[in-house]
Order: sequence, then C-alpha cells, then structure tokens
Amino acid sequence: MSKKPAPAAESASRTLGLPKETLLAWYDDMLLVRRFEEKAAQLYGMGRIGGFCHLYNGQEAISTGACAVLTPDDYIITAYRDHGLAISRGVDPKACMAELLGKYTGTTKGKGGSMHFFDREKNFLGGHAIVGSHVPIGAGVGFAIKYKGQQNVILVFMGDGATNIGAFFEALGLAQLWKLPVVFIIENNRYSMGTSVTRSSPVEDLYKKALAFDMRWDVVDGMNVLEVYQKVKQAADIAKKDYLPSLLEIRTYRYRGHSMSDPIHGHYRTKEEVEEQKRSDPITLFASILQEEGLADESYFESVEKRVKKVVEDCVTFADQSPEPPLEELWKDVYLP
Amino acid sequence: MSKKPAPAAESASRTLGLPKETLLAWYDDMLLVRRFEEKAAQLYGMGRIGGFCHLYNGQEAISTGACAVLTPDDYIITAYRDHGLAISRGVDPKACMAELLGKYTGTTKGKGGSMHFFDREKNFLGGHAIVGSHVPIGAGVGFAIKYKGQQNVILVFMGDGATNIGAFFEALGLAQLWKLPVVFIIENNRYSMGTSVTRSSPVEDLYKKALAFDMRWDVVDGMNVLEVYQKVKQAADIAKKDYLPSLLEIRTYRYRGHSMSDPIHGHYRTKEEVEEQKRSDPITLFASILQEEGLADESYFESVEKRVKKVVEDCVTFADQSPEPPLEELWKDVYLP
Amino acid sequence: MHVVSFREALNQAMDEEMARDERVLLMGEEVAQYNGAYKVSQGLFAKWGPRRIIDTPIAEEGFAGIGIGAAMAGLRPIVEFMTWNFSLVAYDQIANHAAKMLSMSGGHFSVPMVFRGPGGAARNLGATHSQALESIYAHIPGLKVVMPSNPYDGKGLLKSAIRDDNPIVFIESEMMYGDKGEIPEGEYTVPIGVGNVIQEGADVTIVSWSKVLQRFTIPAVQQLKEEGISVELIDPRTIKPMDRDLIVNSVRKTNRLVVVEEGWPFAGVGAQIAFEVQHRAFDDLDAPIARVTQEDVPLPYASNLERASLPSVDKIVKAVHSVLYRG
Amino acid sequence: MHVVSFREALNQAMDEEMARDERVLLMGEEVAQYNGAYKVSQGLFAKWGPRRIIDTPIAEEGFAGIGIGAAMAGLRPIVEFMTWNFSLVAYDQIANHAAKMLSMSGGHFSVPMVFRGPGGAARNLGATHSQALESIYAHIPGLKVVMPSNPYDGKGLLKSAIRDDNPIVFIESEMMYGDKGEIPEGEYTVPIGVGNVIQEGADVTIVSWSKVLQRFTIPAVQQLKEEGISVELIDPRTIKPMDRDLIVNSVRKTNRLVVVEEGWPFAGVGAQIAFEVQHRAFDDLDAPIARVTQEDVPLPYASNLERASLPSVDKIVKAVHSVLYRG
Ligand SMILES: Cc1ncc(C[n+]2csc(CCOP(=O)(O)OP(=O)(O)O)c2C)c(N)n1
Ligand SMILES: Cc1ncc(C[n+]2csc(CCOP(=O)(O)OP(=O)(O)O)c2C)c(N)n1
Ligand SMILES: [Mg+2]
Ligand SMILES: [Mg+2]
Repeated sequence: MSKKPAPAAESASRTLGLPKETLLAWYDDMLLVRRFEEKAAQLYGMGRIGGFCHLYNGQEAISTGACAVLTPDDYIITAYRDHGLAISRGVDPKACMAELLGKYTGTTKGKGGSMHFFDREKNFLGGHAIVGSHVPIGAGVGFAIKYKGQQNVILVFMGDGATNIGAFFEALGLAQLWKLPVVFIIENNRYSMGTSVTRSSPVEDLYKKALAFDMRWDVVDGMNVLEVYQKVKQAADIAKKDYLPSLLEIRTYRYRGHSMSDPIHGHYRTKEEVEEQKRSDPITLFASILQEEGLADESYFESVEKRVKKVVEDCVTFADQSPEPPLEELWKDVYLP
Repeated sequence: MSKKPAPAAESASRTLGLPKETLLAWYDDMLLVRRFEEKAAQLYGMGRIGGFCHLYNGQEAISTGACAVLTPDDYIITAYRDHGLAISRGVDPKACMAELLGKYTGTTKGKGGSMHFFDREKNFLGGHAIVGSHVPIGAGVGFAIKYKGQQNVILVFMGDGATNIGAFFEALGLAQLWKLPVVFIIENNRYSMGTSVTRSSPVEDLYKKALAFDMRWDVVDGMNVLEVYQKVKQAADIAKKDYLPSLLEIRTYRYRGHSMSDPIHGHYRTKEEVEEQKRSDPITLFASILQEEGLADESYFESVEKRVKKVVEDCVTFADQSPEPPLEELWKDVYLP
Repeated sequence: MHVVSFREALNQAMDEEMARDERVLLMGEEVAQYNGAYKVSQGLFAKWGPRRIIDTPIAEEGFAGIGIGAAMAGLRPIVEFMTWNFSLVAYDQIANHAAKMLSMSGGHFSVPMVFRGPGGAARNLGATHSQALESIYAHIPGLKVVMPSNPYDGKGLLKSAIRDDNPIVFIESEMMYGDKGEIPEGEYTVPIGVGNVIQEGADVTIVSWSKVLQRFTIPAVQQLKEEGISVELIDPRTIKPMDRDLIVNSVRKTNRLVVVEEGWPFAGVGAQIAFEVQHRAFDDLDAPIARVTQEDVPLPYASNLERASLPSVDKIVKAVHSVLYRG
Repeated sequence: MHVVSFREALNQAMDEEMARDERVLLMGEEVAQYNGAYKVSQGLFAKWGPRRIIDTPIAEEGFAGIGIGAAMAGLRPIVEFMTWNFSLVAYDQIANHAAKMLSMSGGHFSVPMVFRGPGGAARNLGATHSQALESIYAHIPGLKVVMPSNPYDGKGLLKSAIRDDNPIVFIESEMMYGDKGEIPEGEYTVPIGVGNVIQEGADVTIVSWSKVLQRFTIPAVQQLKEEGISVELIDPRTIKPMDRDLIVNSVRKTNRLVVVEEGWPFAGVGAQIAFEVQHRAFDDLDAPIARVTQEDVPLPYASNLERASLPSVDKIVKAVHSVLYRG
C-alpha cells in the first residue's frame, strides 16, 4: 500500500515525551467526559432531558486524543454523538448541560439539543443527526481552509454505520481529488444501532474504503489516547503541510446502548461482550500508564474525581437555574436580515 | 488482489471457438448500431429528433459483446446513452427510431424519448437520465433474481462519470454485502461531458472503486468485442452460479460529442486524439479478425452494409409513417388502476 | 372486534400480506433482528426469516433504489425508512424513479411498492428529525400518499397499499404507535383515496389527518362542542389522491373550512385543499378558509419552543372562531 | 442602458460579485473549462482561474455539502446545478442542512450561498429532466427562492442573492438564456422579496413568473387586451418570501386572480398564493381564484404531449375568462 503511512517512529517514551501537565489535562478531560455522560444518563432517566441522547462512554480516548492535536483555528465536525467531542474541544460543559435541558444558555439556545451542539468560537461545527450528511460539509470546511491558504485542518468524525452512505463516499472522493486538508475519522465502535459492522459493510476493515480513492489511511487503537493523539497528529500535519486528506479507522467501543432508549446489551451483543470490552477501558488504561510512568498516583486520581464531580454538579446547577428560551426565539435564526 | 479473477484461460482460437453464425451476427449487430446512430445524428441535425441525443459510436463492441452473454431471462439496465444497448439486446430498432421521433409506436409510445428506452419483453429496464441513480435500481433487479432463486444476471451499465456519485457506491456496497447476481459495467469512454477521468476521479483506474467493497473486478478492452464477451461472460457466470457481483471497467471511446449539442472535439480533446482513437475502431478490428480467421470476406462486409442500410431506412420509414401519441396518452401510465 | 395498538395493526397488515403474497418483503434499518426501531416489525423476522425481512445498512438511496428495481422485476417490497426524515437522501429515487417509471417507460414497468415509516415530530428531536413531509411527496405525480390516523385505518390502508400496483408513500407517526383502537378479527381493507367523516356537523368543516388530528383536532372539536359549535370533521386518510368531493360537499353544507396539518404552511397540503374548495365551492363559502400549520420555522429542540411551533388545540379553536367571526 | 442576453446578465452578476468579494466562487459540473453546459459561466474560468471557478465531478450531494461547509467557514459559494433536476440527489443537503443550519446552531453558523441553475422544462427532455421544483424548495423554512423572468431582474437579483447571508435557491430557465433585455451600464441590484407590477390593470390580476410568464402569460395578456380585458400582471420575482402585500392589494382592486406557474398543481406555489389571497381578500374576490399549472403527470417526451401538459396561452386565456364568468 504505497499510501499507507510509515509505521510511527518509535517514541521517546510511552507518553511520547509529552509534558506532564498536558498528560494530566488529558486525563482530566477524559474523566470529565465520562462523568458528564453519566450525569446526562441520570437526568435522562429522570425525564429531564428529552429526545434522543447518544452517550460517549467508552470512546473518550478519541475525543481527548484527537482534540489535543488541534490549534484554536482548526475545525471539528461530527455526528449526533457529540457531547464528548464538544467538551474535549473546549465547549463550555455548562452550556452543553444547559442545551440538554433545553435552556437558553445552551450551546444553541436550546434549539439544537443533544444531537446538535455548535460553537463558533471553538470552530465546533456540530452535531449533525442525518447520518453521513455532515461528511461533505466537513470536506467543505477543508475546501475553505485551502481556498484561504491557511495551514489548518478539519477533523470530520463519523460512526462505522456512516461509511455505507453515499455522502461519505462522495466526500472522500472530492477531498482526494481536490487534495483538501481533512482528516476523516471513523469512530468504529462496531455497531450502528443494533447492526454490527459485519452486517452493514462488505468490508470489516473500514479503512479499506480509502482504497477506492487512493487516499492515505491508518488504523488506530481507540482505547489508547496516546496512539489516538499520535496518529491524528500525523494525519493533521500532513493535511496542514501538504493539503492531503487521510481516512483513519479508530477502533473503539460504546458502553451504553445506541441512545438512551436502547438497552446496553440485548439481542445484538451480550452482557459478556460489553463487560469484556470494559476491561480495556481507555481511562483505566491511561491511568495505569500515568502511574507506571510516575506521573500520577492514586491521590491525584482521587482529586480529579472530586474536581470533575464538582464541575459536573456546577453544570447541572447552571442548567437548572437557566431560563427556557423566550418564545420570540421561535422566529429568530430562521433567516439573517 | 485475492479478488481479482484468474487471467482468462487461453482460448482455443482468437474467436474463442464460437460458431461462425454467432460471430457474423455480432458483426451485423455492431454495424447496425453504428449506422442507426449515424442516421439518428442526421435526423437530429434536421431537427426531427428533439431533446438530448447521446450516440454510441465507438462503443459498439460493448453492447454487442455484453448482450451476447445474456439469455432472454437475463436483465439489462443503463443510462441515457442507451440506443446501442437496446438494439444489441434485441429491442426492435424500428421502435427505437420511432421513439426518437416521438411516435406512438416507439419503445415507450413517445413518452421517454432517446434517454429512456424500455422493453419489458426484452427485460430492458431503461434508459435512465439521472446519472448513477439507476445503479441501485439495477442492484434491486439482482435482489429479485436471488429472491426468486433464479439463475440469472443483470448487467448494469454506467459511464465513467457515474462512478463518483453516491448511488453508485451505495449500490456496490449493498450488492457485495448481500451477494447479488449483478455485473456492474463501467463504460469508461474517458470523459463525462467535457471532463476527463483524471479530472473527475481521484483514481484513473476505475476498477479500483471495487476495492472499497472487496468486490471482484476486471479490466476489459472495450474495442475488442471478443474480450468484452469473454469477460462479461465470466462475470455473468459467477453471478449466476455463486450469486456474486463483479465490477468491470471496460475501456472504450466515444467518437461523437457528449450529446448532439456538444462538438466532437473542442477544448477538452483534440481532433488528433479522436482520429487516433478511431484507428482502433471496434468494427474494423473485428472485421479484420473475421477476415484473418477466414470467416468473412469483403463481399460479406459489403452485403452487410447493404442489409443494414435497408434496416435503418425501414426504421425511418416506419417512424415517419407512425402517428404521434394521441392526446389521451398524457393521462395514461401515471397510475395503474 | 378486538383492541390493538397502531404498531400491532401495521404489523398485522404486513404479516397478513406476506402470508398472502410470496412477493411481499420488508427491508429497512433494524427491521429484522432488532424488530424495528419502533417495534413495528416485531416478530416478523422470527416468523419470516432473513429472506423476507431484511436489515439494511444506512444507505437509504441505495436500498430505496433496490426496492424499486425489485418491484420492476416482479416483487412487492415494503421499504421502511426509520423515519421519513431520512428519506430526503433518497428523494431522487422516490420522486424521479419510483414515481415516474410507469410513465417514462410508457407502461412497460410499474413499481408496486410501499415506502413507509413514521413522519412528523416526535418530541425534542430537533429540526432535521421532526419533519412532516407529505407535501413534497404529494406534489409529485405518480406517487400516492397515505396517512392513517388510527389503528383500524392503519391496518386496512397498509394492506391496500401493499396490494396497490403503484408506489405508495405511507406515513405513520412515532407518537401514535402506542395508540389503541378496535379492529375486526377477520380480513379487511380500507380503500386508498376515500376520506372518512369522523363526525358530522353543521357549523364548520375541519379537515385534519394523522397525529395532529388525534392529538389536537379531536380535543379541539370536543372543546368547540362545549361552546355549542358543531364541527364536521373529515379525515382524508389519503393525501393523494385527495377525496375532494367529500370535502367540497361538506363545505357546501357548513360553508366554512379550517384545515389543520402538521407540516409547514408554504405550499403545504392545506393550501391545495383550500385552493380546491374555494375553486369549487366559492359561492358556498361564508368566510375565508383558515389553516392551522406548523410555524414556518425549523422545529427547535426546547419543549416550550417546540410546543409553540406545532399546531395546538388553542390554535385550532382560534381558527374555528375566526371563520365563524367570533372572538 | 445596453442590451444583453439573460445568460450574459447572470454572467455579469457573478463576475462583478467575484471582483467585489474575494470570498465568492463558483463550482459545478462543466462550469470552468467547458464554460458552462449552457455557457452561463462563459469566460469566468479564463478570468478567475481554477481557484475560484471549479469543475466538479458528478457528485451533487458531495459538492452541495462542500458549498455548505465552505459557507460555514466564511466563503460565499455559488453552486451551480447543471439543471435543478439534478438537485434532487442533493435535496437533503439543501433542505436539511443549508436551510436549517442557522436555526439548529442557534445562530452560530450561517450559510451564505447561492444554489443556482436552470429549472423547468426545456424541450423534449422527458420526465426526469423537465421539472419546475420551486414548490419543494419554497416549502422549507430557511431557504429563499428566487426566480427572475428577464435579464434585468436576473442580474440584479443574482447580485442580491450572492450578497444575501442566507442560502438562496436561484432558479433560471434554459429556454430563457438567450432572451435579450436592457440593463444599465453601472452597478445595480434588485431586492429579494419585492415583486414587480409588469402592467397595471383593472379587470383581473395574474401572478406568473419565470419562463411561463414570458412565453405564455405575456402573450395571453396581449390577446386578452385585444378582447378588451385589462390585466394587472404581477411578477413576484421571489417565490419565498413572496411579496404578499403586492398581490393582495392588486386583487383588492381587480377582485379576481389567476396564478400561472410551470410546476405541478398539487401543493404548488400557486396553491399558497391562492390560499393567502382568499384569506386576506375574501370579501374582495368576485370569483374563485383560478390556476394554470402543468398537468399533474410526469412530462412526456413527444412534442404534442409535452405541449399539452404545460401551461399555454390558451389555457391562460380560458382561466381568465372563467374568473370573469365569460365564455
Ligand atoms: C440518513 C440516516 N438514516 C438513518 C438514521 C437513523 N440512525 C441514527 S444513528 C444510526 C446508527 C449510526 O451508527 P454509527 O454511524 O455507527 O454511529 P454510532 O451511533 O455508533 O456513533 C441510525 C441508523 C439517521 N439518523 N440518518
Ligand atoms: C445526477 C446528474 N448530474 C448531472 C447530470 C448531467 N449529465 C448528463 S450526462 C453527464 C456526463 C456523464 O458522463 P459519463 O457517466 O461518463 O457517461 P457518458 O456520457 O460518457 O456515457 C452529466 C454530467 C445528470 N444527468 N445527472
Ligand atoms: Mg457505530
Ligand atoms: Mg463517459
């Protein structure tokens, strides 16, 4: 495969020689995403969050590792399973929680809800609920970056299920033809709702879909935040330097049901499978690396738990105390003047 | 490439050991398509044919070689450049000509026109003018064949330009996932309107698009009717026997402009290129093979010319003398009762 | 008679038609092993197996096209969209190919199939997931559009749709799947294109269908009754072909018309009904025809905005008052 | 003033706006090296080069989406559909994403872009290639739909559309590209949402736009004039937002309305206009509102059927007679 990247250069250390603060911040971020989602599950169970609610538990290494690659001027776009990526990208978790509760202080003033987080400041372009349709939109951001001659990248996230739809293929084709600075990232959590990859795709190795376009590709262990960081960085650097896209298949797992209305395990996967997967939990794994490298100890982890707990509680308080959107908002943001 | 077919077994002869009548019938068919199209060009120039008119000149080896593979119960579907395939499939050329003239005796009573020939008797499923959209429809016929447990195949023809659109990829993915008896055939004539393949597709070798699906593929010389026959037959046999799809990239060339309103050569290709291509004309090539093998001589070719000329003239007479569709037809075929 | 839920009624229709006709099959996302995202196909996979109950990948354009091709080759597919919102990526297949095949082929090939699934808003799903799209399908000649509002009609109309030789857009409602209703024990069908007078009345005609009929219009009619206003309530059941005569004749009697629909106002189905009624019953109208629709905005997530955007009992009562020149 | 063709007028609009604003670009099939399938972009590639005039593969959903993403990231793309028929494979991108982005993002991201190309029937192109699709776009909140009927409006409206901060559906006509008209030497724009009274009149209002206005309605008005019927002829120029007041005020004066459009009847734009006029000018109407539309069938290829299906001078004259209770 001429287009396959060379194997990553041996890193100085298991932690890639990254500064301690960076690594600890990653740990904090992963834990925040985890606890935020657990709180969301709880509030959904209480009927306080409406609609569909797709949680990120199990996939945290991806949002943390990938967002760590980005500069403030880089972009990111994803599907409806967007809480984790928003938070890792730096979208205010208070606003995220308020959005879930349909409040005026939410990421979109309560208009988009769980599936449609947006943040212009953070170049977070959504939150999109029509499977695959945001993939060309993401490519379009790459087009704009190149048009303006900027040295930036957009990360376009999607699920494994999205790699069967036309928009996905058209976007990859155009991005490769026009050499756009885009990293297409498949979060392959093995299922689209109740359908396993083997039942939805003729190839189980989803990176192979890059072969139709001679696009650069790679496979990534999505349970290891360091590998995610490293491989997304490699792809992002190539995008920025050479204006060339990549397709990354990041292998991961979702702990929860597809959405809050789907059971965690059911006919399509066993309890054993879920439990087995949880044994390679990305947060636990990262914690043990930090510990082995002497960068953090139990007391550190305990303190993070406390801090994160507080942050999430503050989110809820903030959301609770926020007002509903005023009724005039119904007519706003339909057209710009 | 595990999925690549083994090289074709050495044939007994250059003419694959096929009976003389068969080979001569192929020659006749190719010539009929050529002369039919020349007449259509003439009538279009006289303003007697309306709308878009996409001619098949240069691609005759494909329609003849591919249709020769089919049994009456097999199916065929294509895009708007459909005259050649219809005629080779056995659709009455009189009805084809009448259709071009918008007559009631046409293939669709004058409703579809040049781009939309249909014939239920011949399992000719159109004639479709939205690029790529008929590809899933063709796959659906494959689905029905398998559902009914028949040992048949559908040939789904499309242009090189169609291999960039979502419907094409979705259809290939579904056909491979469900193992449908379909042969997808790209008639790669190097251009979609004024856009060369290098400007429309990130891969110039269009068969590579099969790699995204681990689909069986092959590349075919579209100027050689014998190779077309052989390779389409191989794919059709696999489809019928094993319910497995293939993607064939058949390399060919169109002599005319994209449609009658497009000049034959212009900014996007030179006169020299067109002339050069015509030197490997499929009809001339086949004639020389027939001659070398001692199956036909000049007098035979002259007699075919005369016969074909008469057939085409009869087509025009028939079309001329046919009535327009009656006005009540406007309200028919909108809904079945 | 026995009582079933809307989803059971639809399920029975598919099950019975599959038993009756070997060519009938169901395909869509999660329809088989998962028993349907909304459990409408519950048990069908277990009973009919993977040949006839088929899970698809997320490729609506592809599997809608596969349905069309299969129908052209003699099958009678039911293609489920998990919701009608997702049909928009397959709009070309439905509007250009299913709809036009019979005509474009001069009668050579028909497309006997049903596209079905829930339409309209559920709750808090946001703009792309809450669309009532009947208008953009009914606009296209060659399609029939069917929208049952109760289990009885649901079963009877779905059976008719499966037997119909034309492509049918069959729009259900997620919010109504649990609604209960009586259906007969034995076999029955409800004809496509025939509306239903739910209640006779003298003062005003209301035309309304599907979920808004059940959730908002019927309660509004009740409230109006308490005010002494007698409503003739018509459920057209089929959007296209619309049972024009039924509506026009009713307005000839009541002289007033309100159309209540979930979709957006601009070039909605209600506009068409209004046009036809004023055209054919101009002299019978004692007041301008009024419409209650969703507001002309993408539907927001927050409950208060969502409620304010959709039709409501209040809006319907006000519209009826307006055509009666009251209040 | 000087005389230009419709295609030149559109070409000038794009050229001038590209000179004025570096963020404006044009992409579509054959727009660059081929100078446009219908030569609307003639010369732009030579002048502006491949960075700003971009040939695309046949991948409408993909490049419509690329336009949307580029607009979200600060550009102002013009996306050309070779014809609007091909937009149906991109309908989801336009109706779900371009239209709803501003709202769904709570104002974070706007989509300032123009989708444009020819719509409606040309001649003998058959059902999939001859569609007047304004109704299915105007139905969707978040989109504006603009349909100029002459070179002057074409240039002025396209310039306004390019400068507009919302996604615009801009529908031209292949049949009109050669039409000539006067335009001023200097810079001008025509505002979106403002209709145009082409001719004042007393007896009946006709609303009509785009090609059918030029080809059928204006000749019909001429013929009616010879019969002594005075028509007030309105070209709304923008379908959405529709210049409702202009139309309603006209009908208040003439008391009669005929809407002439190329699209299909069911839930068409004319139905909406009819609804609004009867709603707001009920007491002013002396006759039912009439519509002339394409027949409710897929457009056939044969010239005689095609002609019979489309609006015609005859059908318009008859409709006017009917609202005047003549003949
Ligand atoms: C076009 C479209 N079809 C169907 C759906 C319904 N749907 C929502 S999520 C989903 C599964 C997607 O799975 P995947 O892409 O693997 O993402 P994951 O949920 O695993 O993150 C489906 C079928 C949709 N939103 N859009
Ligand atoms: C979806 C769609 N987009 C655009 C067009 C306009 N169009 C018609 S033919 C054509 C070129 C197709 O080229 P190719 O597939 O190579 O077929 P060929 O004409 O060479 O046989 C285009 C762009 C169309 N018919 N459908
Ligand atoms: Mg998944
Ligand atoms: Mg080609």
